[in-house]
Amino acid sequence: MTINNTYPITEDLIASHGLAPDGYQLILDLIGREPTYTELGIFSAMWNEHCSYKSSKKWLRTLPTTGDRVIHGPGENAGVVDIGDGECVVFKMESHNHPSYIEPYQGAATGVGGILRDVFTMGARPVAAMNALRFGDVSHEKTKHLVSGVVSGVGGYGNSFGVPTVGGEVEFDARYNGNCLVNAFAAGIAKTDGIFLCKAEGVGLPVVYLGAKTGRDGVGGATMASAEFDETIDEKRPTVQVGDPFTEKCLLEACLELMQTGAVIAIQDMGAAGLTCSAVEMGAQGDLGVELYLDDVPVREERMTAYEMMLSESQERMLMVLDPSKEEIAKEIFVKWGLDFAIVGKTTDDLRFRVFHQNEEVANLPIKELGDQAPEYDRPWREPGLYSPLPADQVQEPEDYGATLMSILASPNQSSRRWVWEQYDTLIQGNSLQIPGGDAGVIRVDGHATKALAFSSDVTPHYCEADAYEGGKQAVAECWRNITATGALPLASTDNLNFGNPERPEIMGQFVKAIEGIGDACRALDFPIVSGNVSLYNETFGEAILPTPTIAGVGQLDDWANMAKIAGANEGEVVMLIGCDGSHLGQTVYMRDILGETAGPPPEVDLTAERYNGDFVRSAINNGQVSSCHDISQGGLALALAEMCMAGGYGMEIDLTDVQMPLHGLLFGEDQARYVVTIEEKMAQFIANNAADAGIQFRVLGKVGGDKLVVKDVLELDVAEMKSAHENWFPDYMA
Amino acid sequence: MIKARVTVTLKNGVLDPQGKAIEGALTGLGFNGLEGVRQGKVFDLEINGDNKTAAGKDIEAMCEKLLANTVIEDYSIEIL
Amino acid sequence: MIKARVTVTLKNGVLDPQGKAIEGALTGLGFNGLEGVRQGKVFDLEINGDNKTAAGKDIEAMCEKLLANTVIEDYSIEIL
Amino acid sequence: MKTAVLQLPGLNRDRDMLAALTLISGQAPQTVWQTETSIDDDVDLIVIPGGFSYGDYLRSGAIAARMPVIKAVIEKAKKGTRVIGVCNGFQILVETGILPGALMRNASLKFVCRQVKLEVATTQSAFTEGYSKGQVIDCPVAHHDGNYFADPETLADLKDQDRIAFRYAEGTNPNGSIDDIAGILSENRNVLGMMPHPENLIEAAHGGDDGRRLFEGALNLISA
Ligand SMILES: Nc1ncnc2c1ncn2[C@@H]1O[C@H](COP(=O)(O)OP(=O)(O)O)[C@@H](O)[C@H]1O
Ligand SMILES: [Mg+2]
Repeated sequence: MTINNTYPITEDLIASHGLAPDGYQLILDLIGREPTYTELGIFSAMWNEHCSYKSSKKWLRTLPTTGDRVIHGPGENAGVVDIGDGECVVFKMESHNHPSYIEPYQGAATGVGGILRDVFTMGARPVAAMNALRFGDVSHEKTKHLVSGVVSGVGGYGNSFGVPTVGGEVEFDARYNGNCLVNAFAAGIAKTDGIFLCKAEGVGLPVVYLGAKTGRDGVGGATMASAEFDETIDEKRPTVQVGDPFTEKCLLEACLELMQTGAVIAIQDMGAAGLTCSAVEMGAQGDLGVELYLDDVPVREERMTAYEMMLSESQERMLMVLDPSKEEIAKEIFVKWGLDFAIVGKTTDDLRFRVFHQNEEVANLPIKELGDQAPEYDRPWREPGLYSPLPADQVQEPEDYGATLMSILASPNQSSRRWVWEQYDTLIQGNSLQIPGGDAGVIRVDGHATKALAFSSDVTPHYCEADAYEGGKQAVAECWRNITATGALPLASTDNLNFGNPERPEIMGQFVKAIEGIGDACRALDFPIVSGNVSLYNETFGEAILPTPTIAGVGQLDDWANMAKIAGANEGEVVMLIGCDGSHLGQTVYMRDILGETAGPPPEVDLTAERYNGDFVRSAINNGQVSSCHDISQGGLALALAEMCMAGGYGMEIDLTDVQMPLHGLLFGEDQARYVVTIEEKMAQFIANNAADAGIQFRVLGKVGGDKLVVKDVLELDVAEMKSAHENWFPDYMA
Repeated sequence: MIKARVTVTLKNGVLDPQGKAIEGALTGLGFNGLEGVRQGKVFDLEINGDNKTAAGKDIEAMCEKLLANTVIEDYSIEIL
Repeated sequence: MIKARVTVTLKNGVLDPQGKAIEGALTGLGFNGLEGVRQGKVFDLEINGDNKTAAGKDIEAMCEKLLANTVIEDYSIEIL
Repeated sequence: MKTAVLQLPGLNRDRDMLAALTLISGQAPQTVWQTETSIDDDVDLIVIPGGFSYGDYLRSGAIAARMPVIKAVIEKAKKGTRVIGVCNGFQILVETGILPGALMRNASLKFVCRQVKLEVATTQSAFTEGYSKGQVIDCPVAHHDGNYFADPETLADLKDQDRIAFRYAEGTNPNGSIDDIAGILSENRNVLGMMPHPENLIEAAHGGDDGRRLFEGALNLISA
């Protein structure tokens, strides 16, 4: 692919750049002439779905993005949230779905690399990572290959870079057969007065290229991310990018060192559509023009054209506007870390984006329009149909509750993910207080005696499929709940909205309703969205993935000495349910995996109860009154109790004999806003009184003890047997 | 018994961080004049039987299915 | 410009976990008759100049000093 | 005692190690960058931390082992200065030859991060004297290439000379190491190389402090 700048612009070429006729007309209107080949590439990169959010912008604007703690919301590389003492947490989540399907190891690795770069570009040192993964059915021929490649890619990059992976999700469903999801999250900590933005300031200042050299990797990658898969997939292969975590680690250290010197005026990582996107964003946000001289760009391949350089997605690169008086200092730091450092352009006052290559001006475009005049669509959407209510007594009961619970906890989706997270370094940096396997990952804040941060990532796609609005709410609520279950106060969240083709009204309808649900839940729970990512066109041969709006959140613990874990109960303690008795079986694991049906609506999230119950549990944890805590999510009360027993290595004696409700609803219902806590006996009455006074629903379930999980007259399972079934599914499957 | 060697190398243009680091290290050790280092893999296979044509076909299938990641790698087969 | 290929293989008797795993995987894929798989590395070098003898000596030194871990590995050099 | 922690590009558990040594010794160690050619005379303990020096490209620790600063470390080690190499540090020391054998890819071929149990195989070294022989301690591992290999003669030497410092306790060998070896000593017993990460288990927040005695021993903080 070495096409020069005079290559004729044909209709096919325009279409192959993902530009619809109306989009192309807008270009003609803007510049008053036919674009050059390079310019066409630049427009396609800036205006594709991935970079311009043209289908989603209208709806994203409705999300709550502000709050007392929010310093920077969406629009920057990552969201920035105050954690006190002059420090802030910087975080974001991003998808690398299509690249991971094509080349699972490198796709996942570069996904992790990209999100880490987003975080440290802002001046933050990454302290935690998560990965939310979705794969096809376990029996599908590609699934194992994808799982193994993606997991080793996530680990390969994150472990070498040196950030602990503290959480994530892994789920299997046939709807991801042709389109896996890899959503990577990273968080870093920065000084509140040491945050760097991408907005350039000052005319005539040097634009500096930092990091690795440019190759032809991923040319057209962002365009690919916005296209449906079809048989031409093989032809799209050469765009694979290879990650180099070693260079990224050096880039991190060099950037943080450089930022200390006061040399950096603006900085932007080169992610999707590399040089183009980063240069345009810096100029457009700062109301400045930018000139680039491509002959000065460090390249690692011969005869690269302007088009290729502008669209390359080579990894581990940054663009920066530099204080010219500090040029030598800056250069020294980069040389010390073995990285390329080159002045490749300057800022101007003409609001043009001008690119020069081999004595030729290959592009001259209006920078503001390029940055934010992408066509915006109000795509037609159709409200999805809803299921009518399904009371538990209309759902078939299991014959053997014990066997049913056993089969759930050893199932592909509910079994332990240890096989995955033991391939990730969960301990590096020495601050991990809770590693994966509990409700949320928790890390200490370096240099602070008592402060810690909690992280969780959640969504239940089957709920979203059945009712996108409730599903959107539920994703937020579950994330908030998982953070709360450690005793942390949820601060803010980030989203990664994975959907099918937005040009189909029913898909667009899912998108619209999910955002509405997310927005309502974030408002009710004071959990603003401060950054995010949209991944559309996740379809193969016209079949869309399940709607998957992943929500990841961050919470703060002021004193981790009072933190709850899923394990930690002592013999004789009281087991208590906070929240209502279970009865909702629609769209549950029981319904889907045991009965093999997808009936009924998903559980409704009562946001008021969610908030009250959560605040109650959190304050009990913070007051040191709770010895262990676990939220109830998929699999219901039965699975939550089993998970607590397996994590702690003890049994429980539960008695539900006086509850006059269908037993399968009680045990497997996935009603929301619920937790299980264990409490010292002498404290139990006090907590019960408090709950009653506060109008919180609760139930004393039984006691901790023995080596079996016993539900009186219903089931009796040996904890060691449960644990081995739970732990073995994944390694056995992958063997 | 048939012995064969499969050599798997990165496609042109695919970034090779390992090769780059090795090149840097060799230069650091005082070896001048290096213009490039690319790292690849070899697999030495021993296969029962003596039908070289059949073995060659099998090995090609092994490369396509497992030994090479044909998205980013090329392979070559040598029956010894 | 001189092009050379260095091949580094594990010494006999040194356990090769990767080779063993690949053998297992290939057998799992239905390839029968495999008697052994050993994995090694190749390095493709490009060196300025045209003195092949000098280059050969240099490359040998590179192998001894860096490219091979002679505790567990053997190497061979091929000037192309 | 004065301590120094090496900093090579790609090492990433240096911060963990600096924090651990600072906590245990009460003073921050000196840091030594890759380009230094000598190490101060008064340094009594040098630590090479874990990570992925130079990306661990080629072989783990291979490129780092050829850096000038490592020559300086080896010189000091030969003169009796204590040296600890943890994880990548162990791989680097093995690549220099001061510790024998090689560290190969884990038998599972996968990176592994988990808590394992270590059996203290000898107390005849500053690093292990704070434990009792045969004592089983907790310690996390986090590595991709920790599968220790040595030829039969080398292995026999290690055993005869009581130079095996730690073994993975029964059933917890995470990588296929020969003879369950997790850590070994140099001939003069002042160099320790080990795959597990004692620096990640030294305080309540880590969920235990079994790793602490190792550093206390190395720092002469154990009163007889
Ligand atoms: N890909 C992954 N990486 C790291 N941790 C994971 C991953 N997948 C799952 N986990 C961890 O496994 C545990 C169980 O996951 P999940 O069932 O999704 O939790 P929950 O229902 O509480 O949200 C959590 O601690 C989660 O962080
Ligand atoms: Mg949970």
